[in-house]
Amino acid sequence: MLSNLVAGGDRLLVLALILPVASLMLAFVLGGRHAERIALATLPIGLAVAVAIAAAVLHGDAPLHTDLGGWAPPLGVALRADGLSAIMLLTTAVVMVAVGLFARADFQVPPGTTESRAPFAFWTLLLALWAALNAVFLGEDLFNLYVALELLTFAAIPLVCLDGRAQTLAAALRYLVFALLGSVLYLLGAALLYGAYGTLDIGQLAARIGGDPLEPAALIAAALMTAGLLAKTALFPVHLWLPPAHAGAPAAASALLSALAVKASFFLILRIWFDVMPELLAQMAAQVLAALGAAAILFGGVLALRQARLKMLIAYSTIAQIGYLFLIFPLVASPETAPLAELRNAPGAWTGGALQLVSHACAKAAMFMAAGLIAASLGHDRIRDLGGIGRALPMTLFAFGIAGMSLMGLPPSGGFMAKWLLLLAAMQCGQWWWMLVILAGGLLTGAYLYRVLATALSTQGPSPVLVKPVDRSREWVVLGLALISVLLGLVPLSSFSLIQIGRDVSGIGVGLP
Amino acid sequence: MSSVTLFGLCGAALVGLGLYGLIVLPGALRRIIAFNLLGSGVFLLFGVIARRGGGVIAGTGSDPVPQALIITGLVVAFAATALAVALLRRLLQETGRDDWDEDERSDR
Amino acid sequence: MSAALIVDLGLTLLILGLGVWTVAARSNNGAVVGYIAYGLLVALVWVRLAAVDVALTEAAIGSGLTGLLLLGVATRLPRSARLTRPPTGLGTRLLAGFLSAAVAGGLAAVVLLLPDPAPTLAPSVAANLPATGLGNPVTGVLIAFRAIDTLLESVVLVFAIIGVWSLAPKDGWGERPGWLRPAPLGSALTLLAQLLPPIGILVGIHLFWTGATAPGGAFQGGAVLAAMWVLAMIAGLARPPAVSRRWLRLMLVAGPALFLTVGIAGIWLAGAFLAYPVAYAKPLILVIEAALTLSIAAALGLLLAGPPEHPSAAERQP
Amino acid sequence: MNFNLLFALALATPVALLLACLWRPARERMLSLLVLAPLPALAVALVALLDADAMPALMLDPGRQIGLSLDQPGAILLGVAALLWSAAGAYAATYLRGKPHGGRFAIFWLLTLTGSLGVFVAADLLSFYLTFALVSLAAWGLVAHDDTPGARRAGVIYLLLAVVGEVLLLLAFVLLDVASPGASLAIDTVVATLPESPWLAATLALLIAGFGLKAGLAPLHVWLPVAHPAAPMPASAVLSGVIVKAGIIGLIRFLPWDAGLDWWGAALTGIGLVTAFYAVAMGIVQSNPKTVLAYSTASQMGLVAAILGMGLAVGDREAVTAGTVYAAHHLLAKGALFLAVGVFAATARRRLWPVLVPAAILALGFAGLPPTGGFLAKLAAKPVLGSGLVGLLASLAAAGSTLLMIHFLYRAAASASPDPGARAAAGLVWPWWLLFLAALLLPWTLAPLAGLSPWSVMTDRSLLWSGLWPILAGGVLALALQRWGARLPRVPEGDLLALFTGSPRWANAVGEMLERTETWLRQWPVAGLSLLILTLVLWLPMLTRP
Repeated sequence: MLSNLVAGGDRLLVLALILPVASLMLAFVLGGRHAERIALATLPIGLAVAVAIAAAVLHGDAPLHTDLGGWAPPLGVALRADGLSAIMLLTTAVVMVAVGLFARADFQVPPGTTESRAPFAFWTLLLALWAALNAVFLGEDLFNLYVALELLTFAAIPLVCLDGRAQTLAAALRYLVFALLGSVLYLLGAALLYGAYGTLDIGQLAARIGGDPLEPAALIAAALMTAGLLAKTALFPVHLWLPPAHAGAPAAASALLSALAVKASFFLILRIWFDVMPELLAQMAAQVLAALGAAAILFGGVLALRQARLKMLIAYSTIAQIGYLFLIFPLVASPETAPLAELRNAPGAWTGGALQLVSHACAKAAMFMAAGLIAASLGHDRIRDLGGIGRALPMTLFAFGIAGMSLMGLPPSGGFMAKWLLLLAAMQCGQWWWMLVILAGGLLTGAYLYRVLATALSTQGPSPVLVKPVDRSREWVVLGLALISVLLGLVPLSSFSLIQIGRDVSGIGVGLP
Repeated sequence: MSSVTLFGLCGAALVGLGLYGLIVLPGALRRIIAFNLLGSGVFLLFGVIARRGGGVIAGTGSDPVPQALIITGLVVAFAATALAVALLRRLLQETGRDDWDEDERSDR
Repeated sequence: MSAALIVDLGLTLLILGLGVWTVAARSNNGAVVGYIAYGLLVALVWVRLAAVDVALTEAAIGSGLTGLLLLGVATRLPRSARLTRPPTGLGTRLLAGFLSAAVAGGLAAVVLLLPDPAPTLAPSVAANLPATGLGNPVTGVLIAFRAIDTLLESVVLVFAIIGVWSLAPKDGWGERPGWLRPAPLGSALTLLAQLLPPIGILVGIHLFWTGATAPGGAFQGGAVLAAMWVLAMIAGLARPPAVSRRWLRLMLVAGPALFLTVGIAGIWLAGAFLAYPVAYAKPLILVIEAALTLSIAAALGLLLAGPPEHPSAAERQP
Repeated sequence: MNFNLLFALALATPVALLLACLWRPARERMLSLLVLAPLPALAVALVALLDADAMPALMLDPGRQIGLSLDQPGAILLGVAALLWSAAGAYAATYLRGKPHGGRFAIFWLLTLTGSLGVFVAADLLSFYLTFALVSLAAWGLVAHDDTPGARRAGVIYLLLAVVGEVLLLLAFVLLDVASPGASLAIDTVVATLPESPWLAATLALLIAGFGLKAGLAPLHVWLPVAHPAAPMPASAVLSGVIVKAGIIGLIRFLPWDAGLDWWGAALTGIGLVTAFYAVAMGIVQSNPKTVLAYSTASQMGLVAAILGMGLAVGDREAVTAGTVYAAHHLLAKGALFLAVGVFAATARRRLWPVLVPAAILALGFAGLPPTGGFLAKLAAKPVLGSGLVGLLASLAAAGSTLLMIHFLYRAAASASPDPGARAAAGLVWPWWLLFLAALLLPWTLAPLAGLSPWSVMTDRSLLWSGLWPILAGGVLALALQRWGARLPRVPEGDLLALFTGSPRWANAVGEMLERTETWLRQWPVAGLSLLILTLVLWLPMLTRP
């Protein structure tokens, strides 16, 4: 059974790419109530495909690879799924399923109409976002990835302003133009790489670059692409678009955007730095990225602490959590990590970074959805006035709390394991200053969570008046996702070998000046 | 200096010009135009790269792969512009404003 | 210095001048008109760079349709907006100028330092083109070698349509798109409506001229068709269809759907997704091209037509 | 029954009760079940202490040695802790009956209980960190339970310091793991290689600070006198009795006992003795009996730290046993006294004597009154502390304890119910009596472990005298305090915290500054410029690479 999966791995990749596209077109044509039905029917199939890909990668202990149209790169375009891609595909599928189930109550065609705007847009865009994310995680060709990035932008922007308020329109427009600026910089870099090496295939580029000094075009290309992708990832200080966009969108959309959309561009930064030009990792530029990440952790944390609204708080928390991802750049590369790689068979920073990606995705989606439930039942999300919500919505608040626990890095959550591994790696590289940042970030996270939870658990004052009863099944969805983010920390570390497949991280940077 | 290099430098200058306009110009429309300038500078640079690698097939003097990519890119850029303009027109309709800079604090 | 170089130098200077004008122009309309002219000149540069397919696309989409879009919004902008807005500070402008110049300088240096001989895929394309039965290598790349990009790009247009439609104001859903109402005589739009047909004809002549060896591209063809449709709508000869129409949606996805279907069939018929069986490659490609042209024309036209609006919304338009 | 299964049940029982709390009817009745939750742990400890060869161990990840195990100090503390938890749970069921939010209290109680029992049995870094974090953070729910402004403030201060402690320990654990060459995370293994660690000084400093904070060593003791008075009575009992012991077991587990780190031992002893005296000085100017008890806890933990420090200095594992016995006695006696405070408050003044006398016996037990369990604890520590300066200081500290505890008895008697007919409910009285007896007698059963024979101890006059004179001295001091105590300055609860009253304003100013920065950064031109600068900053280092 598993061997069959490995043998048919290339078709699985194609399936992962075209399934959401085909569903999207079908939903677009049929419209109305069919859009929701088609999207919901796609969820389990997409999840199964993602699971199958992960199983095939794990069982075959090698990346899956396929040349589209039978044309091998550099002329053709290839798809590839290594361990990290498989994990991202799986995370995407899990979050999609949860958000899809959660959103049913919010995006139903009202009775008496055949089709209405918000449900039609939401369900088609959900599939669109899925297609875009899968294209990003599977792409092996830099231009193909550009198209995938644009797919992502086009799917994400309308989600931001789904409710049509002027504020969200402004947020969406700002997001769009800034994201487009990022895409153009990325495209410019890709063009220059083609000019220097005559191929856009990541594997071939890496082979042609080899150990040689980089072409001048490649250097500026790396800088341009990284900067462009940073703009789309909303790393401090180019995060201007994120708080209003993520906080203004409907809860289900915020969950998708915060948990998944920003991770796609980060994933491409990883691809460029680790797969195309690993030489970069041994340079000052890696320290620059980590320094920005550190600034994001501290700055985002303080700003989250000072927000008046729950969804804004969560949005700033995303800015802080993105910062952690950038700490891995100087920590994976340094030669001192080599002994670690031999010992543990898993460079800590790399595994920690991947764990952070996944656990933040689950936790943040759960938090946004929990905030959505709270806002829907209270009619507002002012943190000051959340008093007593712990009694009214105990399960929602519990889910919010344990998701927050994972963000804060309390054991035994996935966030704790991620931070533990990053701390170990920082110490092993002799770069202890990142440890202080990680810990300070944890303190700030704890502080802003305390603000929410202490208010919500308060017994003073009258019980909150619920304008709308909360749907128990939606609470279960949120709780399930939050539990996943916590349980990730209980998975024995040895089973994270999937993250390593297809990528020889341990060798990167060793022996470089 | 050849014409190709000249156009390459022109592309580089257009990128700079587009970046400048995108950053300093007030108002969404002007920024969208500047974005298009920036994009066309990028495409021009890519076209120069294509031209430098051309001249192999009779009848075409340019590497067809970048050409195809540029065509794809042009269509994507148009779609992006259309979405941006649609957002801008809706924003105008709702608020009468043509930018997204002001009123930051009201969301907080 | 050869005569060609002098012409190119002049072209470059003109383009840069127009570029500066679109950034520096005081009025929005001026900037848009400057941009349209700029786009036409860039199309000339593409011809000079031996990229005729790109030139066609640039003229039709980059300059024509984008220009229409921009004009459509420029005429609706309040004139007073510029006065109430504080201008960007001098320090910011200086810094932005310096940094943009630094990036441009870096790029210029890179252009001069590109490797020689330049790496290229042209020979590889030439060697594999016969397998597709096509004469135009650019089409070969678009439809065969990098078919996935083209497929995804036609899907991008569907995404964009969903995005634009999702902006429908209250009560607008299911109605006709509201932007392309017949324009009053003498406005900038009607002026353009009179200007554009000659360009469309020029494009047609070019297609006729190269048609024997090159089938032309779906994008160029679709763009020209879309432009004609838009002109017809502006002139009041056609009304945009309501977005709830099933046939309209089918038309929008016909191209990508057919492309996808043939691609999936390729898994069994030719051994790989998006591969064509050699014997039927050319007819299959032509069918796909035809469907894509139709879908692209519909999508581009509808992107210009904007989100659906309740008919009564016309009075509220600023 | 399989012993390992019982061992697993020790932690699984409170977790199962916690899960049951998800069901509303179970949650509402959970208070009356709290008494049962620690019983399997008590059984495990008893079996392990009776049969020293049967120490259980459960490995979840054998490769990295992640799991639970028990040793003698762990078993002693686990047993007495389970006893206190059980008695306090029974007390809580009566104390909180009819008051709102009992379900929430039960949830936090069970969470804290799980972590508190877990720290005594965790065998590896990660399990220890998990359980330690659980006991530290969940106890916030007990401290802040009353939800009055005072309780909320106490909760914030408690949580802030607890999280700071977590951070210090996390750093220490990372240093431990990095310095250890193998994959094993077992505490024994990583601590064994600690003396060769290049970061020995940093690790020890972090460990002592982190665990010292939890144990209440000065100057990080400030949370104790704030948190204890705020919490409900049974919660104060477990806070002061068990939760501070998480710090002690941490020191016992993580300090390298065989290395003979004389300087570090001296430092720990010094900190301990300073705490012992400083807490007495701060305690005698307090008026709330619970605050006085909290300062007494800090003082007593100072003595435990002094004992451990002496052992650390010379590489003597006897100190661990002595410290464990001392801590075990304190755990029971302090828990009992906190329960007694609740009984006092519910008892009319004229009926006070039956409670006050046993309370006085326990209170003076901290000073080593023969023949209480406290006397034995002091005797066990005597060889470790020696007869030199440290031994003398420890005896003087016992005099200080006497003074503090007599002050406590006065304050407690003054807190008796003004209602002349008031009588404490049976559900409050019997747990207190149970703990009283346990604190009095149980240490004697531990005497053989500390190498003492009860009979010979009780017949040695010089030993009896050495236990009695600090009490007499303390009594004289107490008379002096009665006479002149009113002249002493009042010190607010949490003494040193008063230095930080201005810090919220500072934090706010920093926050406002960052908010303004954010508004500026999010302007479009600024963000655009940032992106360009970022591009150049990424590009230029690449160019200048040699």
